[in-house]
Amino acid sequence: MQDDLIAQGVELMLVGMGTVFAFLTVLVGATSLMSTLVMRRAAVTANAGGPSNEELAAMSAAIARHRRKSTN
Amino acid sequence: MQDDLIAQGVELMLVGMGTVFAFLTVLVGATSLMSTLVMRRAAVTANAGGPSNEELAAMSAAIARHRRKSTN
Amino acid sequence: MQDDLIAQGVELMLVGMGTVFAFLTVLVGATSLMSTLVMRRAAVTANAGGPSNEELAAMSAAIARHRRKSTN
Amino acid sequence: MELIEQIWLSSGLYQITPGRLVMIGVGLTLLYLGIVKNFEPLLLVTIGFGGILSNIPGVEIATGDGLLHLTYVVGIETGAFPLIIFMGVGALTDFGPLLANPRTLFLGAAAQFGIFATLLGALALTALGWMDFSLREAAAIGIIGGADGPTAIYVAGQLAPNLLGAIAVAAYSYMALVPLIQPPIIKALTTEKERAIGMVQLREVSKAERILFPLVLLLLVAALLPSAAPLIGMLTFGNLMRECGVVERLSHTTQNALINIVTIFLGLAVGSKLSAEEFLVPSTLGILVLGMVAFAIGTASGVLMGKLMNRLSAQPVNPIIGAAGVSAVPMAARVANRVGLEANRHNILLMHAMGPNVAGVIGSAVAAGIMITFTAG
Amino acid sequence: MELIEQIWLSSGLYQITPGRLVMIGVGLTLLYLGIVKNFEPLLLVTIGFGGILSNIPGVEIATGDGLLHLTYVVGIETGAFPLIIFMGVGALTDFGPLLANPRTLFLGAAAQFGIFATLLGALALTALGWMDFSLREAAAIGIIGGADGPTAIYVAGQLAPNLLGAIAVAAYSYMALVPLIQPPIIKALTTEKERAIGMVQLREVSKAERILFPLVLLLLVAALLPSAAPLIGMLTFGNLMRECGVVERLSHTTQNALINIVTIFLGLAVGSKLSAEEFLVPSTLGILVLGMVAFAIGTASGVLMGKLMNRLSAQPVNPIIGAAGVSAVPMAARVANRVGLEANRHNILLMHAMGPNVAGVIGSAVAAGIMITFTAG
Amino acid sequence: MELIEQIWLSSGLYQITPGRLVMIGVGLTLLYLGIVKNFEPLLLVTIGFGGILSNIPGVEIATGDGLLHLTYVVGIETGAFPLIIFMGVGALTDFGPLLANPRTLFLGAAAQFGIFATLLGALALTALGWMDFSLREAAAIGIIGGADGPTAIYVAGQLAPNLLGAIAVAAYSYMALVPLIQPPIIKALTTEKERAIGMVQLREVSKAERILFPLVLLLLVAALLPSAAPLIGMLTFGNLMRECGVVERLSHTTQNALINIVTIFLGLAVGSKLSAEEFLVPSTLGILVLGMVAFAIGTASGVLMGKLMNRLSAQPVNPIIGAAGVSAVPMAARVANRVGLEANRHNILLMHAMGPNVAGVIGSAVAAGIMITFTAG
Ligand code: NA
Ligand code: NA
Ligand code: NA
Repeated sequence: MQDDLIAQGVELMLVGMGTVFAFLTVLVGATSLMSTLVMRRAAVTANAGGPSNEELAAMSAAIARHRRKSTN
Repeated sequence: MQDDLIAQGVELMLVGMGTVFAFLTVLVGATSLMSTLVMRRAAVTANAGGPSNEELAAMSAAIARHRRKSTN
Repeated sequence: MQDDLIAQGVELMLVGMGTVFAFLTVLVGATSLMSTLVMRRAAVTANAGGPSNEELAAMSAAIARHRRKSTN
Repeated sequence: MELIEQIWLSSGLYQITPGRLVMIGVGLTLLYLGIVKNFEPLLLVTIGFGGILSNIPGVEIATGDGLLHLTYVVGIETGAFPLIIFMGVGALTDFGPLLANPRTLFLGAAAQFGIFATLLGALALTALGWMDFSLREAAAIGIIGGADGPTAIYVAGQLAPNLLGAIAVAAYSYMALVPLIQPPIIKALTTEKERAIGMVQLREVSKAERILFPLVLLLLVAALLPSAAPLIGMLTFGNLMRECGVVERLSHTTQNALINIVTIFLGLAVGSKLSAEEFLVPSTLGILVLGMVAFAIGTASGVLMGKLMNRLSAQPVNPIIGAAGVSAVPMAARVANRVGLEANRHNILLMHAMGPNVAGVIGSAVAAGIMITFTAG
Repeated sequence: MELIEQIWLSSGLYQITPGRLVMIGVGLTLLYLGIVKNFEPLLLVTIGFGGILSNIPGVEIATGDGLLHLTYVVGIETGAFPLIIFMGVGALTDFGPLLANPRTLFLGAAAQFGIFATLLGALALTALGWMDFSLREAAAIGIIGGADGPTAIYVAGQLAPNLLGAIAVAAYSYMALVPLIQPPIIKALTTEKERAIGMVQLREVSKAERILFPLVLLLLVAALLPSAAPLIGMLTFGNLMRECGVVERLSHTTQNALINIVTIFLGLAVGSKLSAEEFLVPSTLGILVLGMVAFAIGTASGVLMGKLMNRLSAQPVNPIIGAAGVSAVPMAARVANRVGLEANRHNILLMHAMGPNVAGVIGSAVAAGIMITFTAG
Repeated sequence: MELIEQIWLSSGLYQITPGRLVMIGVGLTLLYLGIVKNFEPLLLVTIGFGGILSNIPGVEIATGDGLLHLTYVVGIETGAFPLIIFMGVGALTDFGPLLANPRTLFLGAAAQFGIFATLLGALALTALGWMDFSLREAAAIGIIGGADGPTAIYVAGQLAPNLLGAIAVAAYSYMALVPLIQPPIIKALTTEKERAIGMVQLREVSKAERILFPLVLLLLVAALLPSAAPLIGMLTFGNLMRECGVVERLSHTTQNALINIVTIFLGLAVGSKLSAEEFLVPSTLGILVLGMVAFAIGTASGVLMGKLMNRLSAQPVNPIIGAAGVSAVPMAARVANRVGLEANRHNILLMHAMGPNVAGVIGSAVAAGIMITFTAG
């Protein structure tokens, strides 16, 4: 029974670390992809001239931050 | 039964809007009356010289507001 | 029964006030002792030169207070 | 190895349903509207995120012992959160413009017609067999026309908890869309000349009037319509703390830490009602349509009341400010101001529109009380 | 139409009772005292408003599922609110003056005589058949003499919840009336010459002493009087957060957002005990009378203790500061300072009076522990 | 007189047990470490004080209707407090460095090896018959290696409430001891030359990336590991509020009033598990030992992963920053920076270490999800 417990532990360790790495690998990929898309988009819109979503977001952020100073 | 439901709705609409108007009409009256009394009182006490309740309130308000700046 | 109630009250009053005084007397003693020890220790460490615990505490306090201004 | 299978079986990819996928999309859309379009961000961001969390498969978040479900039970079923928010609204509201010109309360009254018309509409859809709303549900849907989030959530929690998610989403979405919904309606119902009407400067309002008003309002509600007392009571309590000037530290906390904390959890708790099972039902579509109708009718009746008041009263009344009677504070007042400037670039209606705007808050709370009196019994 | 009748039947005008009318008047009076007279506004405004809400007929606010009743159950029956407030009091209290002159603790002890004398008084009224107070109720009433709101509410919640409303109102009202109650008593018991006594400058108190004191106090309570540990424990925890200097962000929040939020809901919850049914009973009258007596006796015994200490100790003690031993922080200390200035316009007693003042807080918490030990068992 | 006997019988001196005395000493030690040594003061001060209160004999504080026990039931058993703290952590965390160099996530992954090694260790001790930990208990103990307080408390509350006190104390104590534990391990596993490696300046991260990252993370967790969704969900919600820029008032309150209030009560509630009965058991010793091992292994595997990445990747990677992968934000990153400066006084690693540091928070939350999936089922 106790060996069984150890066995369980070993299996859990292997699968667990495997899952952690698998998940974070996928996260690295997804994050890099997201960043690439954002930067490409930013470049495009920059040429296009019109303010990009991220610029809009940045602006509203600035505004909101300014507001907060007064409200909070 | 469904016509009955509609009938209920119509009745509820009429009585409801009636009540809303009735209530807010009373509120308009009460508010105006309150304002009139306050302004008359203010005038009186102003002549009487002594600080009126509302002035007292205003003062304590100012004080409190000043305090808050330090405490909060 | 009612006299009994009064008797209870009188006893509770005497024991109660006695306990309050007893407790606060012990507190006076303990507080004075604590202060004496602290001040003696402070004197010692002051001569010894090295920063005493209370100085450390005071410093970290000062630092923390400074920090707070920025964080809160 | 069966552990790996266990991971797969417990994964979202394995357990996801089309409905949950759609609702996660809805949640992301609310986040987009809040963050990028800056529509009612305080609520759309929290509700949207809560909506996403509620549709993650295979984990208890919006159900059972999940945090969002507990928050819902503690804060919404009890009515505590909307009432506390209403206290905060009271602490943030300046009734000065209303006190300077109490007749604007009539505009706040007229705009509530949207509520009752929508109630009737909901019953009509039921009579037609397209929907199946009970009287209580129809009443809760109608309150969307009140354009007041906490009031809508409070009433829905009392009369139709099953519809709360859709009603809250509709209420906040349309409040966010006020700048798009109202101008065409205003312009359709008024002439260029009417919209250019200038209004006389509002008088100064004394400290004493500001302190006494919440008490007058509370006592009238107590005397005439007790079922509105929980909402109006908290609103006036917050406003009294604001105006009395001797409890500034309480007023400051109510306007900041307290209302912010409750807003976060209110949003998440409302989001917990956006689970696919509860939200993706025909009635939601009906609610969204009816809510839009409610806003339109409320705006229209406010404007028409403005035209009437302009006829009857000695002093000129610009009918545009009637549209602010739906509340949606302060958005509707800003919209009225902007439409006014288009017609007459020297005409600042903002403070004049704030009167009906806050009157609308009182009006819909009163209407809520009436609904509860008539249907909860 | 029977809907209109339904409105009338559910209206306050129809359902109002004389008792509720009286209590709404009481609530308005508390608001007047708080707002216009500026008496303990943080509590009188919240309690007063809660009292009005609790007496609105025909709606559940202070009963059933009403917000105020839920708040009472969650915050007062559990003892959580008074304990959290006490933590905030600890975070706001500077024990420096007490540490500089620990003997002032005796003044804080003497002033608690008011508590036990009042307990006896309550029992006497019962023996006379004028009132009918149990031992627990008498103990809870006595604590009014502690002149400490949270302590009174905590003890009442533990020993006599049915009297909590009257006890809380009495405690805060008399704390507010300290400037009127104390000076005549002080002057009656002291000579002009005694009141003019100057006191030696207090010594500097080191950071380490400030940090160690709450721990010394807590450990003594743990060793000698555990039943006072909940109150003293939270008080010392708050004070340690204040003094230790390494958790400033927690201390700051405890002194502001947290204590403010709890104060709002504590006030409303206490107000929920001002319903006519519970408040308009003969015992309330007895409690108000006994509370006044408690304050007077407490003040007197504090002053007499001051005279005694002045006799016995090498350094002069101005007996006025004994009156501050009832706590009622910081009002009583300010009153002592003013009375002192009248006798000697160069005599600043404020810091000397702060010692007994905060000692009074400890004293009444200790007395509360004793009461619970002897009566709750 | 039997009243005096009653006082004696109810006193702490009479009722104290050796165990409680020891635990009061432990509480005082935690206060000393927090206040004088400035180790994790926010938690050690609150937990330490709570621990003292919980061991005062003869009064209900950490049991029955006592405030600390109620707080534990409401805040920890429900998981609410650790989740709210995690939301606050999200609102306080800048994921910029991680976004600038996502590969640092691998360091955060490697450092979690400490968790699983400790799990195995706990089972080994059981197999050896020295301890008796169930699989769930072993999993909860392992999470100490995550070096993340709220995660450890959340998992312990879910899988092994009986061990929560020891686990929380171990987690925060070792996080506090990071400056002592990590440097020797780092130096043992790296050459002077490796520690001197300079790293290329991190790129600017755009607002849009900051806003999208929490959503990407949440959706991945939803798709792959829903059991981690409560923790990651609250973390990403807090971070989205921080970065989206349109709900600053909510973000500000989350970073201050809200997280401070919850920290106070979380600390007291955790302290309530330090009662002698629950804490002074053999398993506590095992937990303390295993926790230390977990930290050491986590640090080592992070550093080794750093060495590997340095080999494999084009750009140089200073292995020191791998040690920050255990999280213990921001202490571990500061330690890495200091060790780096010792080797090369021009080498500022702080921002480079922040990447793995926050990656470690995600990593341990993911590991927590895995533990719950495998053992809670
Ligand atoms: Na409205
Ligand atoms: Na006292
Ligand atoms: Na970690």
